[in-house]
Amino acid sequence: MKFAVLVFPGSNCDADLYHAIEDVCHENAEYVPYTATSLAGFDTVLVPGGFSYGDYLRSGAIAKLAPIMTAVKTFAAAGKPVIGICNGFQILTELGLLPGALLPNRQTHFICDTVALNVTNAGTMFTQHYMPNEQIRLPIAHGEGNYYCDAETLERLKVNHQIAFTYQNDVNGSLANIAGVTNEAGNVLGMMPHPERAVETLLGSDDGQRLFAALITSIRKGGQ
Amino acid sequence: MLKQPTAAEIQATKLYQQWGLSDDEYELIRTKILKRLPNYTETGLFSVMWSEHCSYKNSKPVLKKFPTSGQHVLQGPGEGAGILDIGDGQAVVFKAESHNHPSAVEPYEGAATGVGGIIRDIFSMGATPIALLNSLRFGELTDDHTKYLVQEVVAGIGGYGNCIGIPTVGGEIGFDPCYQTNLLVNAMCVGVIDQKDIQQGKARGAGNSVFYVGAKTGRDGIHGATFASDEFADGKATQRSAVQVGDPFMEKLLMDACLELILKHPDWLVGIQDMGAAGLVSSTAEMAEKAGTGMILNLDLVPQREIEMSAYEIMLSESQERMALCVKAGHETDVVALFERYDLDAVRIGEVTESQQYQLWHDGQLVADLPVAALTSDAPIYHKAQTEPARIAEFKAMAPYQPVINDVKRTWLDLLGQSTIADKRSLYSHYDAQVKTNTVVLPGSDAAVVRIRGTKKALAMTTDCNGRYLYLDPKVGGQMAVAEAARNIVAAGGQPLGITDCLNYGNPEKPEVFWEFDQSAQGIAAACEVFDTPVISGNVSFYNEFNGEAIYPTPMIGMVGLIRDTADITTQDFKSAGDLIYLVGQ
Amino acid sequence: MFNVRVQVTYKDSVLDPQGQAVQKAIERLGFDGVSGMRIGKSFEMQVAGDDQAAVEKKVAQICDQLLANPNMEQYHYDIQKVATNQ
Amino acid sequence: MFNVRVQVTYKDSVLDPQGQAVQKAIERLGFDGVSGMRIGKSFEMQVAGDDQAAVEKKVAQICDQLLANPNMEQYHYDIQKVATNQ
Ligand SMILES: Nc1ncnc2c1ncn2[C@@H]1O[C@H](COP(=O)(O)OP(=O)(O)O)[C@@H](O)[C@H]1O
Repeated sequence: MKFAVLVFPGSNCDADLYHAIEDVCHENAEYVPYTATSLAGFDTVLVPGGFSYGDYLRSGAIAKLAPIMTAVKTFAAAGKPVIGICNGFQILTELGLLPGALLPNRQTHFICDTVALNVTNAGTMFTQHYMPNEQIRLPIAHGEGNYYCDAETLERLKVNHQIAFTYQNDVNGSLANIAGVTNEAGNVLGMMPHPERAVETLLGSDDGQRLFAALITSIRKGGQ
Repeated sequence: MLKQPTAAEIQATKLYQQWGLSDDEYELIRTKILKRLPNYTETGLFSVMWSEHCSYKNSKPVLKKFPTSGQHVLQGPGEGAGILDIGDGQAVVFKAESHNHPSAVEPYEGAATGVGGIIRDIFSMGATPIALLNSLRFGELTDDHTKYLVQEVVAGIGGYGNCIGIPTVGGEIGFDPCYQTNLLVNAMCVGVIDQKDIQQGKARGAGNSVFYVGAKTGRDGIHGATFASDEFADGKATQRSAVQVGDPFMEKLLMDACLELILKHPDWLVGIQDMGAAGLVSSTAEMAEKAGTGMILNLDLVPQREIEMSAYEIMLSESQERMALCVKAGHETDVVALFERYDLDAVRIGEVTESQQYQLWHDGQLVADLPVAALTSDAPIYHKAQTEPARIAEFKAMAPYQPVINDVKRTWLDLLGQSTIADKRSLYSHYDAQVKTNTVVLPGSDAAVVRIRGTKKALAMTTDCNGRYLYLDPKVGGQMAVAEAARNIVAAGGQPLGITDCLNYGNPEKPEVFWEFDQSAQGIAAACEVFDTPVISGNVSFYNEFNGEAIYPTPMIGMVGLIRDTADITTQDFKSAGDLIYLVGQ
Repeated sequence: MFNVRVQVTYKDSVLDPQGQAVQKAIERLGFDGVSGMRIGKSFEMQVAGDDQAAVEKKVAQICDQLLANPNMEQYHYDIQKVATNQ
Repeated sequence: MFNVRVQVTYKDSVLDPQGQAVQKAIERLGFDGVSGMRIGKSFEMQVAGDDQAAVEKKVAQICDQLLANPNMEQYHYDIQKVATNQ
């Protein structure tokens, strides 16, 4: 199984994702530069955290224009799995693959912490190894993670079960404590917490590992 | 362009004094070194290269007291950063640097560019940066301006480190009225390297090319180095030079490109050096000096952000995110192509010569023609006068103080309520401490611990100092700073390996300040002998004064220790009820 | 050639915690009577061309595609012709 | 009551990394002829009072003390009186 790890100028969690896939999940990961135009041969696309283009202007705003993003759109439209983590989530919302937007944290500063989350929808291809409403702990590290969408969109997210993770407490001002959402089809996930930072007990938590394991299981089964 | 004063006008008007050169220094240049009048550009080059910041003219005799060798030392003081052997052909590289004065002018950018500068020192050695630490001092948290400074400095440190993707894993923050008008911002960076990849900032081999890479040059921070060596006074605000703005995104590209060049194409590269304080002149002159060569540079080729910059401005600019390279002749286009892939300027601005002469061309004219040594090793060394401050005798005459505690709980809570002692989570949680997924012990314990991926090893690291102890007794206080750092390393399960430092003091022209400097260096040196932790790098920051009031002597100690097996890592917190508690030591 | 100034602000329905923080800081400094603080971004640029309508169209496209995120932001712009032989 | 709009930008000599990044992005989007991009902050607020001169003075003080750092930034402001019975 082959995971594409996208690399934009300024990505900085790309290596962390790579290690999580290669060293912990023992699957193949490959870096794909932002200048590439094809994702042929990949089973999954991972959009990593970091500060693409310095997060200048708005986080994710400039990365959405990268050549590779056309291929990402096609890949997602074909129903194949795409995960955006932190800056990756911001990029996918800017690109329009996921609803809503990420505003600056309510505290108006960057926050690095490990926080408690609820698995709000344990039925997705990414979350099926968690129990419904299971409480897990994942690291966060972001300055613009305050999820926002209009009331109509929020209603749709709820009705369609697109809210994958919520914070147990108000962490950054996110609407409805939303920490991660999927697209309507359920094959694109965006989340602010970092599952790839929680795959080894040595580093404090391995709650993130089941997310990658779930994805691998789904792909083996040939989809959801 | 402004008309530049002639050499004779500079002599007559003593313009050089405004740039920090003394009459004696000017005369030394004129009568002994050049045996002619230095022109405008040359005078500017001398003024920065002979500043304390670049030449260590006041501190060198004292720094000599530090132990700098030992079984682990691969590179002691003298390069961008020091290097220690950690076994298996690997090494740890670290250094600390102060950015106190820029942070006073613009706290966010001052702190951010301090972080950016120390990162360049590490990757210019060929090392991959793995962690950042810092040491900060502010006035008491009671006034709004101090709160603003704290907020901005912390945001600046986080803004740079978070964006470039190097975890900020440790540090310390202290508050005392003596730092009210003179805050301290010291940053430390730790990197790892395979010993075979170690670089030096040397421009060897006549005919090899001198390259400029990274951001374009503007008028940022001109005279920043002499400005860093110039004490603050109320009236001086308007003369301050333009603030440098950091661009961590650019630095990430620069770091990745330089590391690719160093690690993948060692045959293309001869030497590499950061353009830090005193920018282009200090980096290139030092590279020539270390190699015993000369250099011809054409300043018209230097990428410039502003129009009509003079040679003086181009050479002294402290624009950030720039590096100087010495590239093997024949590989110029390879290097340009490599940097192009990162969207970075890489420009050949000159070449290495055999002459040991430093020659600058600008607008078709030879604007400087000096022996390299004149700018570097010929800088004067001063043995400053020392006097024990009167307060020390007063302290000695006092009876030992024995606190009377009536209500232990109250006293304990009062202590915990002190801003210096209180939990600092609300500040360090602004720093990404986990990016790169190697941080085993996060901020909040004694020393931070970062594992070395692919091995069982880990590194423990800490920064420590208590200026108040040094104010009371600089020698003992210096020993205590090293001892505290060593205790922190040991408490994390590490074996102390070596230290870096940022020596922050007042005006060295004052015999009392210089005495503090010398005494504390003796204390640090003695403690380093005992712990077998040589001093492998560091930095001196003088003139931390405001209207004649100096800060406490505050030599920040940054220590790194080795943990052979991650299974041996220990943390500070109590683990479970019923565990026994021991008190060890006196 | 035109001088173009764009201002991007959050939609009114979006909370602006930074604006609130600055407003509080203004109060702490002792200034009263300041309210409704909203923070936004401003952009200044030169756009080549002679035809004001064409430049306006270009600026609007740049705003829609890059400078503002319509999910949360709104923009407005000023365009001023610059004498070309200057 | 006055509507006040403040714009804070870097002084011309100061590096503007954001402006550079955005200008490059505009080029990548295929728009040509855009140059000299500089990004700044904008502040919108209401200031109570009847006396325009007094309000201007207050706004200038707020800018000097808080909104801009005179070591690296410049500012300018627009002030518009609002009909009070609105
Ligand atoms: N306090 C100190 N202790 C030990 N070494 C020092 C100290 N101050 C400076 N050095 C060493 O002197 C050399 C020059 O320092 P510096 O000019 O700060 O480096 P850079 O040129 O990278 O800015 C460095 O190798 C540094 O490690």
